[in-house]
Amino acid sequence: MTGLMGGWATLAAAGGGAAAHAAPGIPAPGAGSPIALLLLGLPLLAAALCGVFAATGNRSKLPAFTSVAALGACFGIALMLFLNWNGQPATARAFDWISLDWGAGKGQSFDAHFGVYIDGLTLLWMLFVTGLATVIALYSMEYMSHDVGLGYCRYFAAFNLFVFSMTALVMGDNLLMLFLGWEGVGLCSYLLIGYYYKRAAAVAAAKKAFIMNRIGDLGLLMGILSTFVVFGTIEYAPLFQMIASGKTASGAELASHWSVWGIPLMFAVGAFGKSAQFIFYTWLPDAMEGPTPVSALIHAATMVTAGVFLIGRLYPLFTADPALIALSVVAWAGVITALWAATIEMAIFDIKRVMGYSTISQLGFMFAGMGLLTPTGAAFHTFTHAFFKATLFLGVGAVMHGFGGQLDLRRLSGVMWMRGFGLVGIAMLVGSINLSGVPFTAGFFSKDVILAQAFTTPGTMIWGAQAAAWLLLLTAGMTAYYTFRTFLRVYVGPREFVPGDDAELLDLGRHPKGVSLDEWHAQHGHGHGHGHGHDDHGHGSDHRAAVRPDFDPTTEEFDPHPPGWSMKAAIGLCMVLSILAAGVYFMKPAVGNHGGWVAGMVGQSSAAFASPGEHHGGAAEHAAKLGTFLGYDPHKVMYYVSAGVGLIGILIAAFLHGPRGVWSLFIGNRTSAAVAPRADALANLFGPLTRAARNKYYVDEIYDALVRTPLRVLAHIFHILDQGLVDGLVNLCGALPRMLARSLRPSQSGVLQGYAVGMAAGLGLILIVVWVLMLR
Amino acid sequence: MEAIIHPIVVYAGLAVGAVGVAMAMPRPRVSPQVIGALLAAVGFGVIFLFLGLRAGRDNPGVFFYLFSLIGLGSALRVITHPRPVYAALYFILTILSSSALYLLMQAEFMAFALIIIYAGAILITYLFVIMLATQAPTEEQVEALSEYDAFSREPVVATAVGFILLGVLTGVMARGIQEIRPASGEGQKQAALERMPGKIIESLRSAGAFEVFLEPTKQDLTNAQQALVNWTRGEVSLRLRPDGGRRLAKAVERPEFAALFGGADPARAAADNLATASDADVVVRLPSSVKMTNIEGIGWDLIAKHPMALELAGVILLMAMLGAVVLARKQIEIGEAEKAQAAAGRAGGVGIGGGGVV
Amino acid sequence: MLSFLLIIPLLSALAIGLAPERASKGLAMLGSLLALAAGAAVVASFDWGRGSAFQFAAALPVVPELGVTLSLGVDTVALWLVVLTVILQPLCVLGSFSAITERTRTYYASLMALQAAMLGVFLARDLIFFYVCFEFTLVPMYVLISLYGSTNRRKAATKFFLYTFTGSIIALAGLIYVAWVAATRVPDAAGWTFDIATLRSAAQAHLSPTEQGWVMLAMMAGFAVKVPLFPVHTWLPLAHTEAPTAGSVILAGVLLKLGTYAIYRFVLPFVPVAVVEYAHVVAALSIVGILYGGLICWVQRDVKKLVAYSSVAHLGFCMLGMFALNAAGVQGSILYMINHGLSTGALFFLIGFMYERYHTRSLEEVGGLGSKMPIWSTFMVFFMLASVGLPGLNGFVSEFLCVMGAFQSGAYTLGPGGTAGPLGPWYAFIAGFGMIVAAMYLLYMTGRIVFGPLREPPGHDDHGHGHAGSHEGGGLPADLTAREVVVLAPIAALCLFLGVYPKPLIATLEGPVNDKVQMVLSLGNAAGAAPAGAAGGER
Amino acid sequence: MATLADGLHLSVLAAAAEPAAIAPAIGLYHYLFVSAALFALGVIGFLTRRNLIIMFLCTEMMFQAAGIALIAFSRFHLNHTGEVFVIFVLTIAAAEAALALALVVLLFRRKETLDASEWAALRG
Repeated sequence: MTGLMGGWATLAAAGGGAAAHAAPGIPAPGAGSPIALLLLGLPLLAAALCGVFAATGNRSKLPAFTSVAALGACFGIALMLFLNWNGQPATARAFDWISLDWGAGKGQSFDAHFGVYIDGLTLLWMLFVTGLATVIALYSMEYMSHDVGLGYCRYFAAFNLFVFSMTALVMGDNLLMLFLGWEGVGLCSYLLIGYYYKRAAAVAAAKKAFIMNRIGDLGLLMGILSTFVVFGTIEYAPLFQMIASGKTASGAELASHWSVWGIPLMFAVGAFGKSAQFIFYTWLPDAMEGPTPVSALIHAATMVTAGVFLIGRLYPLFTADPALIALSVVAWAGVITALWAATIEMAIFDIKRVMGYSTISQLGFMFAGMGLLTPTGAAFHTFTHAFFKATLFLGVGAVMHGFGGQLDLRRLSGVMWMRGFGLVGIAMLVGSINLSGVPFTAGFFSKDVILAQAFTTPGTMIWGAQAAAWLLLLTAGMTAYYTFRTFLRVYVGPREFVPGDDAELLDLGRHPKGVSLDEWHAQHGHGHGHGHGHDDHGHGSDHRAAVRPDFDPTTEEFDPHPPGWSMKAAIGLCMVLSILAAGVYFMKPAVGNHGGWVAGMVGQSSAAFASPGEHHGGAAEHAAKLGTFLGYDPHKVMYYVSAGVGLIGILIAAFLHGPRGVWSLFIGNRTSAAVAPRADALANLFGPLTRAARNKYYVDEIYDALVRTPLRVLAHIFHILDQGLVDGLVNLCGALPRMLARSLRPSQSGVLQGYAVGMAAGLGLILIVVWVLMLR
Repeated sequence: MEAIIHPIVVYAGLAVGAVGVAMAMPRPRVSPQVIGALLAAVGFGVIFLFLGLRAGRDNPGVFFYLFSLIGLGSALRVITHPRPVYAALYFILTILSSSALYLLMQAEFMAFALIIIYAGAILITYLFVIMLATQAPTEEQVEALSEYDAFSREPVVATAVGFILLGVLTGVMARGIQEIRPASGEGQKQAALERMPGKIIESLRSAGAFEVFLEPTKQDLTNAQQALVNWTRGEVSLRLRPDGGRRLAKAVERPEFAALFGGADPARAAADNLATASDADVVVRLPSSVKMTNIEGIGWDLIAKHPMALELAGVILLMAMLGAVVLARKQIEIGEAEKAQAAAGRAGGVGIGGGGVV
Repeated sequence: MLSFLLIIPLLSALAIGLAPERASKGLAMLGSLLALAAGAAVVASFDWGRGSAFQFAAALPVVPELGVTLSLGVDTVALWLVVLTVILQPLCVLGSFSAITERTRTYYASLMALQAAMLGVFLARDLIFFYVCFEFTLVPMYVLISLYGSTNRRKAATKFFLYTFTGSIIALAGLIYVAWVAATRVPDAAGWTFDIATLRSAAQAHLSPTEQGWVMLAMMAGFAVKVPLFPVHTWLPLAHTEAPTAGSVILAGVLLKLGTYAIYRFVLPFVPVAVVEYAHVVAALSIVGILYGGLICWVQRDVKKLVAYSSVAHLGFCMLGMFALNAAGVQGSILYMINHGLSTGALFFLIGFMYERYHTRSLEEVGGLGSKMPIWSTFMVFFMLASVGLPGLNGFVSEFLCVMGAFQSGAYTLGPGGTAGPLGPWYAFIAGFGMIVAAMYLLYMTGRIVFGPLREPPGHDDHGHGHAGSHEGGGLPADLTAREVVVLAPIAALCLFLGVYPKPLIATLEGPVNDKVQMVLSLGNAAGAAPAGAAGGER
Repeated sequence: MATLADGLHLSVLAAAAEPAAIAPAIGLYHYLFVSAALFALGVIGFLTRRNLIIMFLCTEMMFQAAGIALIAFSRFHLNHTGEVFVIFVLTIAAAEAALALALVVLLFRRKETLDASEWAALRG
């Protein structure tokens, strides 16, 4: 503990003499290695290869091997770039994408290249993105094996495309490139959430995710355009230099310019959309309709952290505002999101959704970290969260995979004790203690950086920082509670389960041909089985072998099938990585001398920022300037407090949900999977509140009533107007001559002589006119 | 208009004629055709009478009145006769009288062409078709007429329209022709002769002039056009044969040759002049018999001035022939029931028609 | 050189008309490929250094007394549109092989005649020639819709013809007025002329601002109907829905672009003062079109109608960019013409291919084809994304530039990245909602037709090759044939290429567009319609 | 021929010989009046008669009227153009007769009647 304290002290003691929130100048980028461009090319190539496999009707696991190889190579490249990196930003350019020129002056040309910008933030993100992508591709190799063939190719094509998009997002050297990746990850998320496209819920969730993201994207786009208009460029390097100079491109004082708070707010909207922050968050829980590896990679570890990355990338702009308006908004959005999602998690039963909301909540922590002026904390939390949340998701995925898609925590119990699931249980435990912030875990350190900074940041800089800090602390406790609630209910306790009825299972061929889904459900029935440690029939390792057309669901019982080697390897890897992630906190940072490796990486990036918690002078000044935590220096106290809060949460969880007699310390009272008397009583106590939380506080319904339904009604009105009024006017213009013609119609008798009379009379008339007018 | 005929007379005459024509139209019950015809004749007669009175010495003569009245009378009969065959026959009479009018106007070729083509060919075709399309009356209904032949359609309105048109036409024409002047002299009409060297040379040859003047070589014939420069004065310049002077001197003694030079004296003078200059041109006057006939004139006009129209007319005729063949060949697929229905409709409608074939 | 582009389609139309029925397919294919080759030859020999000049000029006086000349020429803008036309044509022919089995002669002859007319519009340097071609496009299109369309085709064809014709007559009045001004007010005018360049300078110099307003109104009346701009768009969904597949493709791909091209060619340079003054009105209508059209798409049951309405929304972006009157906007607008032609054309192809198999376009009756027609579905999703404007595909480049143009336009007070112009960031912001709406309706469409459980119309034989016999589209396999893939693949490749590397287009369009923008703004602002000194930014 | 023509007193020529005595073309007017009257009778016949064949006869009558007028003008102007046009009129009349009669036969075959008012498909 002393060592840790020392570490903290060094963190607190360091800092430059610069003004509190003036961004340190970012050096002009050097020439980067063009090898970095391979990070963009390889996944794209792999995606294209998967397309080729699909076209050639490949029915093997080749797409998976290709993907793992390509992504592994990417990770290697990222690692190599990191090892060869000199700490200075660098750029490498492939070719022009959109570049326009309409004058010679400043801001009269628009350039967006396919190019990469490498700095600490980029490398940090790339390392965990490619690393996790490789691991999860490995996991998917087995997880998706029920769908070998076209679907398999589709899955891995989208997967690779996602990595490409994420790379473009993170590594792009301009905002438009970021936008490319931004929309690209949205697309892949759409494709992968909707992977089980026959399921209406999946399709709806995919659509919702894409559209919600698009709303945020509009903010991002407006931000990009405003940036261009104000600064005359969207490339990072010149942009950062201009911001550092404190002037806009037209020479106005940046600090008093509208853009200094306006543009960050627009970007913040974009970030909220992508990272599922408050009011935009509803798509993320629904996104759990996708295959679990996708949830792990995209909707927990990487894509959703793009918002954090964006703010980190543009931190100079965010911090250029003397009033820090945008950061206050970001901080409060994060805090509210974290708290809001945590309350929902405590009530719901779907373990995958618990993980989804937990991701939202943790993203809230990251945003709060960004907003509360500790980009290091945010990035560190992103980093650790990526690993432990991936571990948790992969663990949940293994359960899902093994129990026919069962996700209800009231129908699963003691999974850890079932044959083949031990590793899963351990991994879940590791993930859970990380998430709960149990001391000495990676999650503990990263969360503490944020919490400590939250209490340190003065309210004069970030509006209501102290209140935010208290709320975050409360949320940390709730996090510990809901995490262990899930763990204690599902993984320990009496061994029981009800298998699910998921499409993933059905695709395994377990239900005989000719029996419809509904019939099969009816036969299979509920309460079908208390599974009991069956021998593995051998279909754990090869699912194709498990396809038995003669399988009769009425006579044969369901066997949970534990994960095979590749899933286990992936889970194990993730688990190890999430343990090891704690270690980076003790590595010597490249910049400064505290905060660990991540701090160094962040310090060598655009997000480099002298947090106000760092010492700027004597102790008196320090005390006067900084907030306190119940009168103590928060840096010192926070370890104990947050660890305590976490433990309280875990204790409550054990008290309410712990299985009876299993744990000697806490006498739990849960007797079976579904029955936990204390918890149920508590839930009943809160009655309507619980119900509201279980229904996600009806936010979807509110959106539906406030936005979707009115729009839909409006669209119908427009449609009717279009046909009635707009087209009606046109038709009226056509109808008037028609009416006139109709009135003249009887004159056409059809009898030949009728016309002849007219002709003769007309001739006479003309002659009369000629005679009278011309010849007289 | 007063210069030609007083308008009141014209309109009064036309009004009477109109009443007459209207009365003469075939009607179902009473059709006072005779009275109508008489009235019409009176109307037109009055107009012709006044026209003749005013014309004085320009009066076109009795044949004009005769044929005009025959033509108009038979035309009236064409439009009033309830039997198509008779109508067609009366129309032949109209054609005959109008060809007589052509003759009066010295259009001999057209007059006979009209009779041959119109009366001879076209009207006969009409008669055939009439006979083809009209059922012969059966034994019991000798006088049965088709309903559509028996009743005319809106006779009063049609007559009014027709006569208003006629009134306006006469008025306009009367006003219009005061502005135009007729061509003077025969020359205009004969102008085409200029371009007919063969005709000239033929006439000279028939007068025996070639013996004196020209070697009848091909070259001369082609040059003749140049030679005939002064045709409008009735003169033609010709080149003498080598020994022409001598021959001319001898020839002038013959009276018909002297006429060519406008008398014996000018001829002798010419002969004297030319006796020495053997290859000089002489100017001779064309013989009075050199005139284009009507048929030559039309032929020349047709070929020289309207070749394109002639070709087009040929094409039209060809097309008409083809069209007629195609149309008449077409078999109408008509169901028996439909036919019966059509017949019943007609029979039920009026009850007179001889539609009971089916 | 350019005359080949006109002669080849015309000759092949003639040849198709004369040749026996069974040869028409082949002749049409041959003709369109030859036209493509001619187009390629023009591209190859085009002098890209002088992109804003009209090249390969050729003139043939037709009525010298009236100054009517058959004069041709291309600049880069016209050239790329020509390229779009010649590329789409063979695909349209190829895509019709199985859809059109009766009266093929008339069909392919009309198709080729249509191509000649469209190329004529892009190549014309003479007003009368331009107008004749502009109007002549209606005739073959009318034939295509009224003979080969679906149930309501007569009404659709008539409406299409009358609506657009009425508009263009008004436009003609405006153009003739300009010609009259050129013939009478220009001091040393040598009688009447319809040369576009001459007319342009005459119009700029001799039309009063009030006159310019009226002339712009007249021209917009014609061209906006063709585009179609918001209140005058109602012919489009009907015509699109009823037209045969290739007809829809041509209609969306090229025919609509005649309107925008005409606006670029005539409205902007002829009446710059009025354009600067009324640009915000046009832009407002465009934005209304974007949102209104998009929302209507969202509630459509007929998938073809949905795509048709999406054209209204898309062309709204195109017009918005055009009237932003700056380099980004106008470039984006021109790129939009090309990109929309590709992606929407492909969508119409896809719907056509589906229709051949199911004989319905109702989203209620057909759906979830992802499992049954994977290739088709892949293409569908791809082109849907191109249409949504996903970065990396072509739609994004143009849409982004249009929105960026609108954003910059008039934003010169905000920073150096802004330009002179009549619009502003708010226009871009509101139009940006159109991008969300676009995602809404296109995902709605894809969600129903590609994803979800398989739904097929009753009576449809759902065993793989089940069309033989009972359906007239007989013999078509469940998924796309190789021929159909060949139709779609080039478009897909172009979409991808133009999305990733639009530089060839952007770089070549830069010259003419910058010249035009410069001219319009300087003339438009010289008359005091916009703040002085705004033109050209802070040069 | 010539003798026959010479033997008749030709008012047209007489008028030409002595211009503008009363009216320059009073002789012409006689013929034109006859032509107009014939034309009017043709029109009336066409309008009133319902038999298709008679109607065509009436049109032929109007051709006759035109022919007389043409010949009269030809004589008046002392050229052959008018006569040539009568040839064309004859041609057209013949062509028309051929086609019209073929049509009449066709129509008759279809409805077994010659009544023109039976054919009123153009009724609005």
